Amino acid sequence: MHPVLLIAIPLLVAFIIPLFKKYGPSIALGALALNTGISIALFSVVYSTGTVHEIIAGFAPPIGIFLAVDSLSALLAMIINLFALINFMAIGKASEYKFSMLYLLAVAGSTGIVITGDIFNMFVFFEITAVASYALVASRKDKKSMEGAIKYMILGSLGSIFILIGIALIYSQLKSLNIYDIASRISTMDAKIKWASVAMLLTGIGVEAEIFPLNGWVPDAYQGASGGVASLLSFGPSKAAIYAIARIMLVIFPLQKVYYLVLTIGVITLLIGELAALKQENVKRMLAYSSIGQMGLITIAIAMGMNEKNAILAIFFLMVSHASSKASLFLLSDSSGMGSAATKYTGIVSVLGIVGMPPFAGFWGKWYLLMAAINGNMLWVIVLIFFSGIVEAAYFARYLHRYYGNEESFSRLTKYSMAVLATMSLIFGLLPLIYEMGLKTLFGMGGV
Amino acid sequence: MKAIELLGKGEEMNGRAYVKIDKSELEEAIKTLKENGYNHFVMLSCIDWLDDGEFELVYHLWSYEEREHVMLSVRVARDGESMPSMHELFPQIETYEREIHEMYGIKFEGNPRLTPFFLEGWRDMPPMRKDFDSRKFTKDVFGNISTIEEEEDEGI
Amino acid sequence: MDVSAIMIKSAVVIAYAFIGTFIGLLFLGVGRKIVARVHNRVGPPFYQGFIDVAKLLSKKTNISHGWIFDLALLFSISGILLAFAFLPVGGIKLLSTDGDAFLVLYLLAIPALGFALGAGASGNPNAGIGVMRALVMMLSYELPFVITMIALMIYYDTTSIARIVELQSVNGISSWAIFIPPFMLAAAVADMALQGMLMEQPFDIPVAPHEIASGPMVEFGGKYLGTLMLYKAISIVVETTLFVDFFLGGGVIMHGGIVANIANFIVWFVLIFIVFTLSLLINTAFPRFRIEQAFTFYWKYEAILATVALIWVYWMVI
Amino acid sequence: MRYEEWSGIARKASKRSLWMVHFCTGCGAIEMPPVMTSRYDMERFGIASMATPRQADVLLITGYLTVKTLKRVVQVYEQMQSPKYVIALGSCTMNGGMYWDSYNTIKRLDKYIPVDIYVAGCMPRPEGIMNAFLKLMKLIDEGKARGWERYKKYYERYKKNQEMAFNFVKKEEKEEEKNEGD
Amino acid sequence: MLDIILAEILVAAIITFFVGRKLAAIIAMAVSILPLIALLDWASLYGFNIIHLGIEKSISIPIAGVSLNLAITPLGWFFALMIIPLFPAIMLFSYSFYKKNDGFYPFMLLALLSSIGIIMAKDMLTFFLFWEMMSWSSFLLVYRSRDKEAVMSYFIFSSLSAFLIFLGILIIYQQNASLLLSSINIESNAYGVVAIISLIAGFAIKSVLMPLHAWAPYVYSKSDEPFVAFLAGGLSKLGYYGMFLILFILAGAKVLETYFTNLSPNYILAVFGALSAFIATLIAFMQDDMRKLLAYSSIGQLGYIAIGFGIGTPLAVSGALFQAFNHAFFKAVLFLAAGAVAYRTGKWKISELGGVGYRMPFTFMATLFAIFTLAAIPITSGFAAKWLLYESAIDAKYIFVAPIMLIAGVGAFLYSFRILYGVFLGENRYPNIKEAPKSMVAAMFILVMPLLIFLIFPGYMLDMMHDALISGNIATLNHNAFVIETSLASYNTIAVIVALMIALIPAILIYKTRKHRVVDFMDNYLAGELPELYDNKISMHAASRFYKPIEEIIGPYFEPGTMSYYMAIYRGLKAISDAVRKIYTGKAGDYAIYVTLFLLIIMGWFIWM
Repeated sequence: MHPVLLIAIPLLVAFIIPLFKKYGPSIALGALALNTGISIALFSVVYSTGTVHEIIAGFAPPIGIFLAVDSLSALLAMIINLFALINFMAIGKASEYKFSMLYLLAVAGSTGIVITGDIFNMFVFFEITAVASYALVASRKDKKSMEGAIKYMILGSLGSIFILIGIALIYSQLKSLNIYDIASRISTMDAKIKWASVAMLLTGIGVEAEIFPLNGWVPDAYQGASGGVASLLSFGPSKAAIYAIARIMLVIFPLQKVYYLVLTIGVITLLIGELAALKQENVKRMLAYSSIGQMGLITIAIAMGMNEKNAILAIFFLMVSHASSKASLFLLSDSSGMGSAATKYTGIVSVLGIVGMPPFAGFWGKWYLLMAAINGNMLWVIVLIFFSGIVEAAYFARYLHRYYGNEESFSRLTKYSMAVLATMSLIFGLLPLIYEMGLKTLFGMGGV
Repeated sequence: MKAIELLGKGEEMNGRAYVKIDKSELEEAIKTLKENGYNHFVMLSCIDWLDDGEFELVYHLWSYEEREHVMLSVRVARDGESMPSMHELFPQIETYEREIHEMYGIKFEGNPRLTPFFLEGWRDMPPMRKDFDSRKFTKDVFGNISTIEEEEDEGI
Repeated sequence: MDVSAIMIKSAVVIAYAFIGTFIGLLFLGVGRKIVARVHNRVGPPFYQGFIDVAKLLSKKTNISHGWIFDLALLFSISGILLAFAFLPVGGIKLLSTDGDAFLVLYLLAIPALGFALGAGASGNPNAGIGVMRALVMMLSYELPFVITMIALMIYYDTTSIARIVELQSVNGISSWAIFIPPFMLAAAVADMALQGMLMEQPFDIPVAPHEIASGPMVEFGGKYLGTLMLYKAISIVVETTLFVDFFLGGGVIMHGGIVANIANFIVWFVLIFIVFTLSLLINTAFPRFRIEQAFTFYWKYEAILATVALIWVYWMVI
Repeated sequence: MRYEEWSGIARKASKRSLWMVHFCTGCGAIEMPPVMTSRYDMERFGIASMATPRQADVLLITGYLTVKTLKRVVQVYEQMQSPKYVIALGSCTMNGGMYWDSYNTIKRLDKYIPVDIYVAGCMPRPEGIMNAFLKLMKLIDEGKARGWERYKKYYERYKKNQEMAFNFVKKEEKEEEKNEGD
Repeated sequence: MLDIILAEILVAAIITFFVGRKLAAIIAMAVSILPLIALLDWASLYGFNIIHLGIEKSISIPIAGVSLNLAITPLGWFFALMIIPLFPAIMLFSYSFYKKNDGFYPFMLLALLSSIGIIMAKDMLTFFLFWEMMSWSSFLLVYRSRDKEAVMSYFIFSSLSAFLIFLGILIIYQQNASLLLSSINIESNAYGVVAIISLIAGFAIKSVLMPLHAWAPYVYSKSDEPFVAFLAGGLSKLGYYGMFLILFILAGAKVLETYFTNLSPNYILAVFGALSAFIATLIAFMQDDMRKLLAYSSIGQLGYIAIGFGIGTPLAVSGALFQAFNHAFFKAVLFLAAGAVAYRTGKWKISELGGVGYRMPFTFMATLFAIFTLAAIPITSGFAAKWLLYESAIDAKYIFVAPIMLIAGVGAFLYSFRILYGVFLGENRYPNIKEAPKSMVAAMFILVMPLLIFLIFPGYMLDMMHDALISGNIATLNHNAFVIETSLASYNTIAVIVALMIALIPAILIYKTRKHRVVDFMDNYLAGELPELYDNKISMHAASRFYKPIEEIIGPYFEPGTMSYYMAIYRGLKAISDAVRKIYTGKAGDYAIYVTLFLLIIMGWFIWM
C-alpha cells in the first residue's frame, strides 16, 4: 500500500460525495476510516524499517514527485487521520455533504504536507488545506465565523504568496524541487538569494504554524469556528505547518543563524500566548491563545532539535499531547461546561495533559525539552518555560473551577469520542511507541 | 415665667410654673415646651386623689437656658380611664409610664412595654393605689406563713 | 540503677514532697500575715493555711461537673509535685539529674492545663474568661523568663538545673549567678516574671474575685478547692526554688556531709522566704493590672531587657 | 451523717476558717468594710470574703429582702456546699423592720432559709457583727449551728413557704379555691 | 510481591471509581494495608525483625520507553512509617464520612501510590514523576471542594513547587550527567547553590514553611477533612523527606557551608522555621474557624522541623525527625476529630460550637491525647521531640531561634485550649447529638496508638531513625529505650513516669475519700440569677473571639497576610496580560502589516548579521 493512497483516497472521495448528496457524511466517514487504517499500517512499516521513500508516476526524484515518510511524518500522518476520524464522529452526521467534502480536503491536504518530499508539492497541499479551512471556519455562517474566516483567508493567502516566491527563488538557482536534492546542493546558492528564500518560506509557513507575529488570525478564527472545526484546525493544519517548518529548518537550512532566530521566535510566541490567555474570559479565545503558547513550545523544541537528540523526542511528545488535549478541549468548549462524568473526565484529563502531568505525553514532552535545554545550558529559556508553565496553571485552574458541573448538551457519541481523544495523550504517555520512533533517524538523508 | 407665657395659662407656685392641662392638649403643650428650650424631661409622677376619684399625672420639665421648672398637671378618672403615651417625645417616658401602669393601673395606649416591672408574680390590684390596704395584705400573705420550729423530740 | 538505689531515691522524693507541702502551707499563712501587717492589720495566725485546707477537705458535699472537671484535681497536685521532684532543693538533687529546665518548665504547665480543662468543663462563662486570662498571662511572662533561662544555659553551657546549681556553688556565695553583671539584669526580669507566675497582686488577673468571681475557681468548692489550695502552696515553693536555683546558687554554700546538707537547707529556706516576701511586698504595693497592660508590660519592656541580658551574655560567652 | 461523728479537727478547722459570701441586699453592706479593715480585722479569726457561694461557708444577709431578692438568695444558699451557716444582720431580716407593713418585703427570713444568727440593730455596728461571728464560731464548736441540716430535713416546708411568698398567696384556703378555680 | 502490591493499588484506584460507597471504602482500606505489610517486612533490614515475607527491596517499572526504578532506603523506610499508616485509618474514617462515592477513594489511592513512589525513588526522574503525580492527584481532591481560592492557590503553588524542584534537578543533572541519586555530588559553585536553594524552596512550599505557606489556610479549611488529615499529616512530610535528601544525603548543607563562608544559610532555614512556628502560632489562636486554626497550628508545628534541619547537628536532626513523626499522627487525629464533629453538628466555627465533648466522649478523648502531644506535655512523645530541638538550639547557641521556638511552644497551649474549650467543653449547646460513628472513632484511636508507644519508649524512635541518620552521615545520640543523653542534660522517661505515679497518690487519695455529687449543667453560679426566669436561654458561651484583648494588640501586625502579596503579583500578571492582548487588535490590516514587517526583519537579520 503506497503512501500516496493517503492523499488520493480523501481527494477522490471528496469529489464523489456531491453525487450522493444524502449519504455524504457516511461516505466521508468510510473514507476517513480507510485512511486511518492505511496510516496505521504506514506507521508500523516506518516503526520497523525506518524512513520510506516512494516515487509517484515513475519519474526519478529530481523530476518526479517524491514522497519521503520518516518517523515524525508517519506519526503525524497517523495522528491527523485517526483524530480526524474521531473528530468527524464527534461532529456527528448532522453536517451536510458540503461540510464533509471540505473536511476530507483539509485532511488530505495536511496529510499531504506531512508526507511529501517535494517543496512544490508541499505548496500545493498548503493551498488545499488553506482553502478548505477557510471554508470550514466560515461553515457556521454567523457574523463571528465570517469575520474569522475573512481574516484567516487574508493572512493565509499572503502566506501562500511568500511560500511561492521562496520556492521560485530556490528553483531559479538549483533547478530542482526535491527537498533532499536541494538540501545537498544548498551551499552552491548565492548567499543573498538563499537568505531571501529562507525568510520567505519561514514567514509563509509561519502564518499557518501560528508563530508569534503571524498568528493574528488565530484568536478570531478559532472563536468563529465551531468546536469540531476548531479541534480539526488544532491537530490538522497547524501540526502539518509546524512539521513543514521543522523540515525546512532541519533539512534544507541546518544553519546556526536560523537556529537562534527560531529559538527566540519560539520563546516570544510561548510568552505572548500564555500571557494573553491569562486575562481572556471567552473559552475559545483562551484555548486559542493557549494553542499559540503550545506552538511556541514546539518551535523551541524544533530550534533545539538541531543539535540535541532529546529535543526531537520532545517534539514528538509535545505534538501528540497538544493535539489530543486541545482537540478535546475545543470540542468541549461548544457547550457551557462539564456536566456529565464523561465531559468532566475529558476536561480534567486534557487540562492535566497540557499542563504536563506525569502519566500523560505532555510530561515527557516537557521533561525531554528541558533536558535538551539544560544540555545546551540555556538557563534563561528554562526559567521562561517555567514562568509560562505557572501562568498556564493559573488560567487552567480558573477554567476548571468555572466550568465544573454546569449542564451541557452533547450527544452520547460526541461525549465518548471526546473522552477517547483526551485518553490518546494518556495512551501515548504510557506506551513506548513514541520513544522508539523518536530514536530513529529523522528526515531520512541528512537528518540528525 | 417663660412657660406660662408660652402655654398662656398656669400660675407660679414657689418658683415653679404649675399648669393645669386637659388630656387632649397635653401632647401639644409638651411639644411647644420642648422646642423652646425645655429639653430635659425630669420625671412623671402620679398622685391618687381617692376622695374626688381621680389620678393627677404631673409631667415635670426643666430648661437649662432659663433654669426654670414647669409642671404640667393632668387629671385622669380613677376607674381605668386610659392616657395617650408620650414616649415618642421623650424616650424615658416609656419607663415612667410602665411603672405608673404597674403601681396605679393607668393604661397608656401606644406604650410598647406595659409588662410587669418591679413585682414578679403579683396578682393583686396595683399596690400604690390608696384603696389598697398594705397592712391587711401583709397580714394575709406573710402573716400565715408559719415559722418552721424544731420538733422537740428530735433534740439537738 | 539497682532496686535499693531507686527505693532510697523515691523515699527522699516522697519526704521532700511532704516538706515542700508543709513549707508551702506555712508560706500561705505567713504570706497573709505579712500582707495584713502591711495593711496595719493583725492578720490570720501563721498556721491559717493548714486550717483552710483542713476545712475545705472536710466539707460534706462536693459539687462536680463530670469526669473532665475531676481531671483538674488529678492534674494539679500530680503536676506540681512532679515539677518539685525534678528541682534540686537546697543542694539535694532529687530527680533533677534525670530531667532539665525545659522539663520543669513544661511540668509547670500541666497543672495550668488541668485547671483550664476543669474550668472549661464547669461551663461557667466566668471560668472561661478566667482561663483565657491565665493562658495569656502564661504566654506573656514566659517570654522574658525563657530568654533569661536561655542566657543562663548559654553561659553555663548546660540545660540541667542540677549542673547549673553545681557550677554556681563552685566556691560558695561569690560564684552565684546574681553577682555576674548581666545576670543582675536577668534576675530582675526573672523576678517580675516570677510575680506573674505566682499570680501575685499586680498580675492576679486570672483569679480576680471582683471582675470574674475568682476566674477558673468559680465552680470549685470543697475538696476541689482544697486541692487547689495545696497546689497554690506547693507552687509557691516550686517557683521560688526555681528562681533561687537559677540565680542564687540553689542555696548551696557548703559541700560535704550531713552538716553541709542542713546548712544548705536552711540557706535555701531563707532565700525562698526572702524571694517570697519580696513578691508579697510588690503585691501590696500595686493594684491589679488589666490583661492588655500585663501583656504589653511583659512583651515590650521585660522582653527588651531580657534580650539585652541575653546578648550581653552571648557576647561574653563567644 | 450525724454531727457527732464529725471529727474534732474538722470542726476546729471549720471554726477557725469561716469563708463568707456576702449578699448585700440592703443598707448593711456599709458596715462590712470596717469589719474587714485594720480596726476590727475579721481576718484575725480566719474569716475571708469569697466571690462565689461554691467556695463559701457563711451566707451574710445584710438588709431587707424583697420577694424578688429572696428568690436569688435562695438560689445562692442552695448553691453553697454544706456545712453552711446564715448570719442575718439588721432588724429587717427579723421582723421586716421599718418595712413591717410593706407589701413585698418578707417579714422573717427564718421562714424561708434556716438562719443561725440574727444580729439586731438597724444596721448593727461592726462590733455587733464581730460578736455574731464569734458566737457562730462558738456554736460550731458546740455543734449547735445546724441550720443546713434543718433545711435538708424540712425541705418541703421551706419550699412551700418560699412558694407562698413568691406568689403572694393570701390564705391557705384561698389556695384550695384557686385549685378548683383554674 | 512488591509489583503485585503496586499493581493492586492502581487497579483498586480504577475500580473504586465505579463501585458503591461502602464497597469502595472496604477495597481502599484493604489495599492500603498492603504497603504497611511491606514496611513491616522491610523492618528486618533496620533492626526490627517483625515478619519475614521476603518482599523485594527494589523494582523497576517500564513506562513510555524509560524505566522508573524504586528501591527502599533507610530514610525512605523511616518516612514511610510516618505516611503509609495514615491511609488505612483515613479510609476507615471515610467509610461512614461520605454519603456518596464521588471520587474520594480513587485519588486517595493514587496519592498513596505516588507517596510510595516518592519515598522509594532511586533516580530523579522517578522522584519528579511521582512528585507531579502526587500534586495532581491531591489537586483533584482539593478540586472537590469547589472553592475558587483553594483550587487556584493549590494548583498554582504546586506547579511553582514542581518547577522549582525541576530546576534544581536539571542543574544537578547538568553537573554530573546522571539521574541516579546515589551517584550525585553537587559542586559548590554558583550553579550548585542555586540548585540546592531552588530545591529547598520547592520542598518548602509543600511543607508550608512560612513565606510560602499562603495556600495552606485556604486549602486546609475548604477541602474535606479526611483528605486534609493526609495533606497536613503525610504530604508535608514528603516535603521534609526531599529536604533531608538534599541537605544531608546529597551533602547539600556542606556545599552551602563551603560556598557561603561567612553566613551559613542553614541559619536562615532555622530562622525561617522559627518565624514560621512563632507567627503561625500567634495567628492560630485568633482564628474562629476550627479548620483554619488547625491549619495555622500545623504550619507552626512544621516550622519546628525546619528549625531542626536548619541547625543540622545530630541532636537537631533527630529531634526534627521525631517531631515529624509525631506531627504526622497527632495532626491527622485532630483533623479527623474536626471532621467527626462537623459530621455530627455540621458546623466548623468555634463560636457556633460548644459542649460537643459531653456527648462525644471518645472523639474528645482522642483530641485530648492529640492535643497533649501537640502541646508537648512532658510524658508524651511530643515532649521528647521538642526537648531534643530545644537542646540542639541551646547547644548550637542560636540565641534568636531558641526563645522564639520556646514561646511558640507555649503559644501552642493557647490555641489547643481554644479547641478544647470552644468546641468540646463550655456550655453544652448540642445536648442531643450522638457520638461519632464507630468507624470514625476506631480510625482516630488507630492513629493515636503509635503516639502511645513512643510515649513510654522514646528510645525506640531513635533506634528507628538510626539507619536514616547514618545514611545522611549524621551521628546518632547515645540512648537506651528510656533515657536520652545529650552533652547538655539527659531526659529519662521512666523517672518521670514513676514520679508521676507517686505524685498521683495524694490526688487519688483526696479524690476517692471525699464523695462528690455530679451536678447538671444549669446548676451554675450565675450571680444568683435563675435560669428558669429566662426559660433557660442564658448563653454561657465565652469562646467566640476568645483572645480578644491580645487580638487587638497583635492583630494589626498580621493584618495584610502573605496571600495579599501573592494576589498583588497575580494582579500584576493580569495587567501585563491585558497589555499583551492589545497586540491582537482584531483588524486584518494590522495583522498583514505584522506579517510583512516580520518578513523584512528576518530577511534583514539574515543578510546583515
